[in-house]
Amino acid sequence: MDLILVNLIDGLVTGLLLFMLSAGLTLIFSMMGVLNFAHASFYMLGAYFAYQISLALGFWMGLLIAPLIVGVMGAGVERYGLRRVHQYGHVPELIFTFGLALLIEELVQFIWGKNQMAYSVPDVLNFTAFAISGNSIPAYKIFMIFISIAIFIGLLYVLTKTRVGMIIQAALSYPRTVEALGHNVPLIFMGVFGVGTALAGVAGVIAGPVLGTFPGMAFVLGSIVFVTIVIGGLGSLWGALVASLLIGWITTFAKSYNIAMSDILNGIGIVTPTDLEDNIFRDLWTVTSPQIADILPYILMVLILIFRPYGLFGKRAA
Amino acid sequence: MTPALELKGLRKSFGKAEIIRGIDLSIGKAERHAVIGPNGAGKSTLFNLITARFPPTEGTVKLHGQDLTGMQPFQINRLGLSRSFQITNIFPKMTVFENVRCALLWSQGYKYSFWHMVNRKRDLTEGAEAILEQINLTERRNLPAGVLSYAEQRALEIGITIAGGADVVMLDEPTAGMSNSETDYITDLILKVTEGKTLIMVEHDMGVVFGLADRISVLVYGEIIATGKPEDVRADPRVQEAYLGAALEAEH
Amino acid sequence: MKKLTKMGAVSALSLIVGASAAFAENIKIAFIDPLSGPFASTGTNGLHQFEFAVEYMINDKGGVLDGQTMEVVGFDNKTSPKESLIQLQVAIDQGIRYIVQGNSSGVAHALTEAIDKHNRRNPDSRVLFLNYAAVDPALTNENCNFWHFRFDANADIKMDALTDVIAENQDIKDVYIIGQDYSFGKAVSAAANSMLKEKRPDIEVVGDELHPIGKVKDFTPYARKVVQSGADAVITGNWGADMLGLGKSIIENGFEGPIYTYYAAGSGMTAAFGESGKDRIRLIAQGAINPIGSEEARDLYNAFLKKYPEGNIDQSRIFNTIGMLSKAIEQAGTADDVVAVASQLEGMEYDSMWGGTLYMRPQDHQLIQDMHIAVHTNDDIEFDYDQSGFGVKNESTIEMASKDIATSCEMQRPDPS
Amino acid sequence: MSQIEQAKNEPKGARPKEQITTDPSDAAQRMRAGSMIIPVTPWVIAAVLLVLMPFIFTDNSAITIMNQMSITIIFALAYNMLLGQGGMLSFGHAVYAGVGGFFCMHVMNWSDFFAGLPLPLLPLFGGLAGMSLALVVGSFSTRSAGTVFAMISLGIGELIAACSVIIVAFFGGEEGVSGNRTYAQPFFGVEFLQQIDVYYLIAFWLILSALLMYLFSRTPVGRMANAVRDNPERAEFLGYSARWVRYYSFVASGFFAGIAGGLFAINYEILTEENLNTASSGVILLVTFLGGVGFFFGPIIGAIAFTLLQTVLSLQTELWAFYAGVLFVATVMFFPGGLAGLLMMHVPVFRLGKARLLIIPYLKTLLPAAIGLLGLAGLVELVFHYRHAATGDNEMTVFWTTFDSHNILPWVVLIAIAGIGLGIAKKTAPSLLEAWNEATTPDGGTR
Repeated sequence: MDLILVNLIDGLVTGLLLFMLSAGLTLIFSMMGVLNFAHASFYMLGAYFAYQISLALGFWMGLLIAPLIVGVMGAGVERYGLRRVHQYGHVPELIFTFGLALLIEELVQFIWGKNQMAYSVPDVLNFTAFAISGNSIPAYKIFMIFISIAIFIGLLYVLTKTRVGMIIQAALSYPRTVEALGHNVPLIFMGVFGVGTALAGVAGVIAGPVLGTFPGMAFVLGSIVFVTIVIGGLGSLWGALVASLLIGWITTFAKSYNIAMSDILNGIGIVTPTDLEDNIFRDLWTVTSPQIADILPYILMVLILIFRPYGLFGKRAA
Repeated sequence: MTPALELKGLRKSFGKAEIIRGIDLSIGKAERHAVIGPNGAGKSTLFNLITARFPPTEGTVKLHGQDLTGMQPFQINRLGLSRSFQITNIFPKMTVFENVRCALLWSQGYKYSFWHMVNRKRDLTEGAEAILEQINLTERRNLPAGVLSYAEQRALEIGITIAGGADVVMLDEPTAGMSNSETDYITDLILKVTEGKTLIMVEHDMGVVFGLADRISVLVYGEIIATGKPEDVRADPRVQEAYLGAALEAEH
Repeated sequence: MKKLTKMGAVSALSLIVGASAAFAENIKIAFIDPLSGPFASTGTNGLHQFEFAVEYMINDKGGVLDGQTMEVVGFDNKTSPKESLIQLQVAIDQGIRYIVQGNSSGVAHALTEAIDKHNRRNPDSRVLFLNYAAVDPALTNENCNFWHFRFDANADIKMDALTDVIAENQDIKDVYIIGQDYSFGKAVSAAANSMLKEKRPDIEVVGDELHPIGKVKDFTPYARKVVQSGADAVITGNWGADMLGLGKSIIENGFEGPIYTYYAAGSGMTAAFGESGKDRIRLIAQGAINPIGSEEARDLYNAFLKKYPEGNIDQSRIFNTIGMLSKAIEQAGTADDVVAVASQLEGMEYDSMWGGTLYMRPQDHQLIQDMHIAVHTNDDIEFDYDQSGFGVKNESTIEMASKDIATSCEMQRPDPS
Repeated sequence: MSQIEQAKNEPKGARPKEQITTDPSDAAQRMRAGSMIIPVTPWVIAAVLLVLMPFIFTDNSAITIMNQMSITIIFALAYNMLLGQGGMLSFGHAVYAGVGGFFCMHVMNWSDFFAGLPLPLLPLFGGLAGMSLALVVGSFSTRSAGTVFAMISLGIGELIAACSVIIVAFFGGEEGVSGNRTYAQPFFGVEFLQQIDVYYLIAFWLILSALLMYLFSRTPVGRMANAVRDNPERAEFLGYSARWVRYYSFVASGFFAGIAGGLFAINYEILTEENLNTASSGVILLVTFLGGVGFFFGPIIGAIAFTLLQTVLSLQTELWAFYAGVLFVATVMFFPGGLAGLLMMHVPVFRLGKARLLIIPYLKTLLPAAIGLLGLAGLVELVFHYRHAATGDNEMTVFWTTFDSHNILPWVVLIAIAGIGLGIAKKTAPSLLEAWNEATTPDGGTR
């Protein structure tokens, strides 16, 4: 029972982290139609910038400044890169972000080298907040939860209560109309892209110390962010939240409990073959849930796309 | 004799708004039928219902007596119903010739063949050239369709629509946005290429309507308020009131 | 136009490939390991150690065979078996007869098989494969061949040594085994299970699991299970980011016992563990760094640090590889006849500057050497890693570990010609 | 009528500019829609070239690289059947090649059967395996194009790649599956011991598959693939189910990808997880786009360029991936038609017989630009070396010149080269543009 609670907390941390990435991505996608493959790269840049700043000014200044730099870079990418490619259509746009992701990874290696960075949790937060039957919950995780929730509330406020938010919301559903109403849509695009990448930057800043700051960190996270927004429904902020938490919990629980395929198959009445070693399906029989935990989201996504192409909360087909 | 196209109790709602409110209509073989009505009456929606671009909320569409419910657009097309679109809908990146040839492929029986070479098939080449001749685009055959003038694109659209040899042809505002001379040109073209076919068209230009149609239906707010010969419809007081009067005045 | 491009591209190709093939009077060693991509840091560090070993141990001391120098040529295989095979071909074409590789047993399998085929198909340009780090036992068992020599201890030998140490520690009652889901992770798990059962039947394996390799973002759930299981010790064969993530997570979430690892040092990992891993992380490795094996090794390490102040010698076997190769070449009197050199390597005994004597077992080409269990600490560290003040300190040594471990290798030797 | 008259008077060849430069799907009009013959000359030239190549480059490593190129070409052409011809963006196409290759490896290891099979037939099994997988996956993934298709392909790609370490029986885990091609039945006495034998086998399959893929694009279903790509709705109202048209393209593409996988199996005699993973799928997307999706031969150029970058440039610099990334992003931004698009821009110029006009301006602008870019690359190398090389290891070699990276001179020289080169290029660019406009305008038009 206690373990379930612990897993719920762990899954929440993972899910909220994912949400900070997917929120920006889903906004960008639904406004501009761009599946930004470089989104996780901005997450990585956030971590590296924060590391560099934390060397000089400490962790908190990193948390403050790094996302801003990332956001400005994101806006720059939109203004000088994407906008140019936009005229050629969506596929070149997507391929542009794909190339950008490669380039950013190379750039990071060029500047910081290929090793892990010693970017670590600030001392103030480096203690155990509380323990549930021997499982300690680090204070830093609680801090991550608070930051993510604060960002979610802030985002929700901006989107629903402010004028800018109204325009963005309208542009989500009716991009052409908004333009016709005389709003500077390119500027909104640039802003949304900047804010979206800045959010990814925040995620990088706070995830860097626990998940590691290394050149492969974007690749590890890369496609799972897409999976999240597709499952949640493209363009839906709530969908992104629900899907993020869902993925966070599914993967956490799948890793925490050793459910073997043979148990499931036996459960539905299929008997384990006696000569398992020679059986051609032996690998299937011995699969356990932790082995496949991280590919479960992909299975979920494919199923959702087949049976509900607009995702859990989406209004438009993907 | 079974009518070429028969609509029974056709309804369509988008959310709460009912756009088509129960239409019964029967169009005979080789008849030229025009659907007219004010803007927002649901003319294009009606077209889209017939060709299964949208599924109807209620009611049936029958083509030569065959119920089309649940069919996909391509299946309906194979039964011999072909349509054009209000907004030009061609393959802009292909050549004019290829546009027409693509339209010929299914009806010539090539289906999903991957063992025939299209440019080695005399029937395809000659068929496409004959159509190009009919729509006066032979000169432009090797240009990408997207660079044609608007009138040429409309002509090409009609060419694509009739190329497959469908016996029921539906044209959605074929002369929309054209100058007078272009309108005349397209009208002649329609007359020429729909010879002996059932034609159903939505049109705003009353000159075109009265020049082409054997019968006219007047659609107002999702209902047909009158159907009949042009002169009968013109005389119908309800039509006069709802629509025609104003339109006819504007003509002069 | 197509033709022109093709011509241009290919003439460029021949120019570049050909340019480097022109001169070949010194003895060249092809280093085929990742120099770009996610595992580049390990590869680059290895290349530096090889280059330094050749300069310091051979060329600065007058070379081998009447003054021939040695040269290490780096080939980037991007950790890809396919690229490795292409680079192997390029290396062979450049007249290189000695291939060294270590990262990823998958690549090693591809290389050893390709080299075996190449040597049989092209007796005129045979090459030797000096494997300095790929530890899959199969390479010196069922997949062994005459051209492959392993200078690292294989996974079973390491586990043998590791379980010897665990067996002596009566505080350990419950052990948790966790590893990456692939051949090496599985081999570690299988060896740990069988050897613990044999040496300490009372030890219970309270957890034994595999996780996807290189895909796990957050190790917390795994760490929870380790803590929950009440294990006294953890054994893992993880490497790279998976090692760091797992180790940090296990410690962070409240595990107090020792973590026995294969690859938890160097390449930024020691610095990243820092204080948190102190006295917790243990490493099974050959070659003693703290305290260092000999004065000679101390001089070498200091010279290395002078050249690469940010570098680590975390693979001292690289120096053994070069030392043994040059000795074999001297004894064979030729560097061109690789069969002669290989015959000298077989059964060679060599005194390593890192301590102990090395013995290249002729029946499977597995090097038998002392194994050390070292602990991650900052006390009594003369040579730290990653300039972090932390390093690995020897706790126990198993001499000539697994000298008699069984092998299924049936060595096919080429006919003497 | 007036517009039509007017249009008729327009000179030929004066197509809007973006048609030439930026339209990636320009293929249709290049294909010479109306002509009754399939041009034979390029195929003959290509075949002759392929036969002669090994006599020019006799090195085994050159042959290995050419083998790799040929395999990539087939794979990229197969990929372009989806992306270029059918408008379907796949992020997981490597699995079809991979599964084809793995299947071939198993055939190779099935010694009784393999001993009776001539090796040149083996790729066919790969093709069938790739096709079978495509038959299954395509049945649900081709329902729509666009994002849904792309995301399903990504998901399936990840799933199968993940399976490769789980389902060891078929994929052999992380060490993969290996075999020996020489156990096949000798083919007219050839046992395929040497790379050169394999080269001709691959070259044969290259010509055959490229030809078949080209011919596929000329068939009714191939033409309709273009139509569905451009306007799926219109295609449906012409009697074609967009889904089925996509499905056919998808399955055909899976077949040829499987052939590429089979050739990979023959060439390398090993298949591993890397043949399936998303990185390989990403690479083939890059290759195809770099070459140009709008032209049948685009992927061929892309495959050649990328293989050279990957295997030859990476021998010269560890920053090769950085340069590849820059090249790629620059291509997407400035030449979305890819390298092929860049070449084909010149067709109208040649047709007008004005290519001469461009030679001098090209020399004046592109030469300094190239020198400037090389200077820039040298600077990048210098910075990298300065930052990452070991202390004391100050010597470095750029462009066959060795110098001290901590000395000021090389910095000055390289900055000067880059600055002057790019400066001249910038200065002469307007005159190049002028010449270009002149060369693309037919004589009648200006006077």
